[in-house]
Amino acid sequence: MTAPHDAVTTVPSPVLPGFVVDLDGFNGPLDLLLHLVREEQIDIADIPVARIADQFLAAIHHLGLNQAADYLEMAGRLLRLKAQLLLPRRFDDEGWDDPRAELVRRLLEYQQIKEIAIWMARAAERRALSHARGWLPPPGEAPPPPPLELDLAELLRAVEQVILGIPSPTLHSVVARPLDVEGATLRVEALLATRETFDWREALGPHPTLVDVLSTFLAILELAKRGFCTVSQDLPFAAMVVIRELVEPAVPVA
Amino acid sequence: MSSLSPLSQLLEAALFAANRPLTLEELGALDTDASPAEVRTALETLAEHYEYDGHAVEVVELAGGWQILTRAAFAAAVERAHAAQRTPRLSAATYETLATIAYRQPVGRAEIEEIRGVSAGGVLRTLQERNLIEVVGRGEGLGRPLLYGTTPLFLELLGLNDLSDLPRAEELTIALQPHRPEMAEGDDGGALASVEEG
Amino acid sequence: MSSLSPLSQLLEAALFAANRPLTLEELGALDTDASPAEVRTALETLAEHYEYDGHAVEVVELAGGWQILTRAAFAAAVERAHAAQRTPRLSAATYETLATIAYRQPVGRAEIEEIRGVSAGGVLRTLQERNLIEVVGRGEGLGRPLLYGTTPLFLELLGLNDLSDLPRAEELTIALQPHRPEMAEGDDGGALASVEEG
Repeated sequence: MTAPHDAVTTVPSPVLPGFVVDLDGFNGPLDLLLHLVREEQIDIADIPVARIADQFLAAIHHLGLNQAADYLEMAGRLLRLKAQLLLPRRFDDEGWDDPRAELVRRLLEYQQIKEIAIWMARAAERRALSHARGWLPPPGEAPPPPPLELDLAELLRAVEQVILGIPSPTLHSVVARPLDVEGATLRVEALLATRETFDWREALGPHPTLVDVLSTFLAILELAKRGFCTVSQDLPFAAMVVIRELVEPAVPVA
Repeated sequence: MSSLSPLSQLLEAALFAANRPLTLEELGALDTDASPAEVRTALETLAEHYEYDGHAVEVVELAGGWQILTRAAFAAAVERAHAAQRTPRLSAATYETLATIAYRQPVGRAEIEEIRGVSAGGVLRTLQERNLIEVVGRGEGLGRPLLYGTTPLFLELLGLNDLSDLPRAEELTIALQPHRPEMAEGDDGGALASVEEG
Repeated sequence: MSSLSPLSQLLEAALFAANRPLTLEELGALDTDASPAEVRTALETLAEHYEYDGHAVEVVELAGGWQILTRAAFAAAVERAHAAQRTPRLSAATYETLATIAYRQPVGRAEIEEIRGVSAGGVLRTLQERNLIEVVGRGEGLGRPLLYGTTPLFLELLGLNDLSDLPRAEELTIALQPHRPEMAEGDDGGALASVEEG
């Protein structure tokens, strides 16, 4: 394990004079901010926010990053911080919380992550120098593994476990039962044959399911469209009444 | 026996790391100063080293070139131990993943993990090794993920004729909760509601 | 040096037949009569054999298991002969995400993004596909977010035996300002503590 001290100093510095920096050189707004702080030789615990905020804005403008949400969010934070620091405060204000504290904490934390990342990259590079066994001969005549036991009841219990484990109603798809419009049409037609008018719910059959309701509704609409019946409602949201239409020429018109 | 020569070491490293048998020509590229005869001698020295010390592997020349192989006697022992390690029963986690695939197939790893809330890589490998699931295609979207489905062996072990013999999703809640028969009266909404409770 | 014991031979055969580290448990299954201590001793004897004979491969303890690998000194030769390719390097952004997960696990996407200051969706998917991280559970709170942790393959990638081989927080240099070390040390504690809690 190498001492990580040299790690930080050898961070590839993508910086050219001014703000001309390598576009790919930054892994996010914290990285850019950290770079500016380092570049300006600023004490991280006492960041001149106004100056750094202006530089940050100029930098993202220059880098064409002023459309990137991550960078814009940081720019917004910095400007808010800048405004906060412009507010007057009393000299004897001992309970003053430095509004920069959060930013400082995040920068230090991020710097630490960066350092670990560099350490990891080096470790991986060392490891990559050793090669694992490459060619594996095809397995020989191994005895067959013991026969597998699979149990339907256990599988179904597992299904329930899975369903219970789903945190939110993400499982919307229930196996669809096909609508039985044809059967519903037969029921409605049977009623129309004997009754001049009836409540549509009578055509639902015993113990109607949602599928039955939808099927019957569609059947009635289809029959109405074909002119076999009309549908009326006495009041808004009242139950539909189905009324037989006399379309058959055989039926005598009074 | 003396230590391995630098050339023998080079050959050993290459033979070990290569994903295929290496020809004399390829091995010769390791040290362009060495003649084919020297390479062959170094290979034979390497083979002797493995022989002399009673190693479980040997350096052999086969049709395709040179390779390091596990000696047959030990290969069988390794295979046997590997097979014995497999238990005839699946773990609960494996069952749950299998259930997810059975009902959602074709289904990708990401969706399985989203549903189960845990990583599925190892379990998927196990299920594939046991020939209970197989890759049935690739999904749309980023990286075109592999999609999994159940195999004929899965049906065979459960004694099912085809997948439609699995209880339907809306029957399942009923089947799993026989003490709540009123659920059966409800329509699809019943199954849906119980899912949403979860 | 004496010949290898039958147990060492079995272990050697198994390690040669695998291209990943094998755990002590897996190796123990080769000879159920051998105690874990005996297995470990046999592994160490095997490692000594390879050391003593000047082999180009070595027996190493890695990622919670044992594996035979070529020695680093022969990397260039192996690659020159195109016997094997070096694993492609990961990007800095990828390592930063890995570092965050390694030190904070189990950790959700939101926290990773907060620490790195950028969105992490793409990198997380890539790391999952490469099996370097995995979903290890669900967090509390809205939507019960997926929590990520590192895999054994992550340890393999870095050549570590376990997570404790990662640099400890106090080994890191936090100082941004070399000319004001006392400042850095003070702040060090805070930031480090937060990592250690994770």
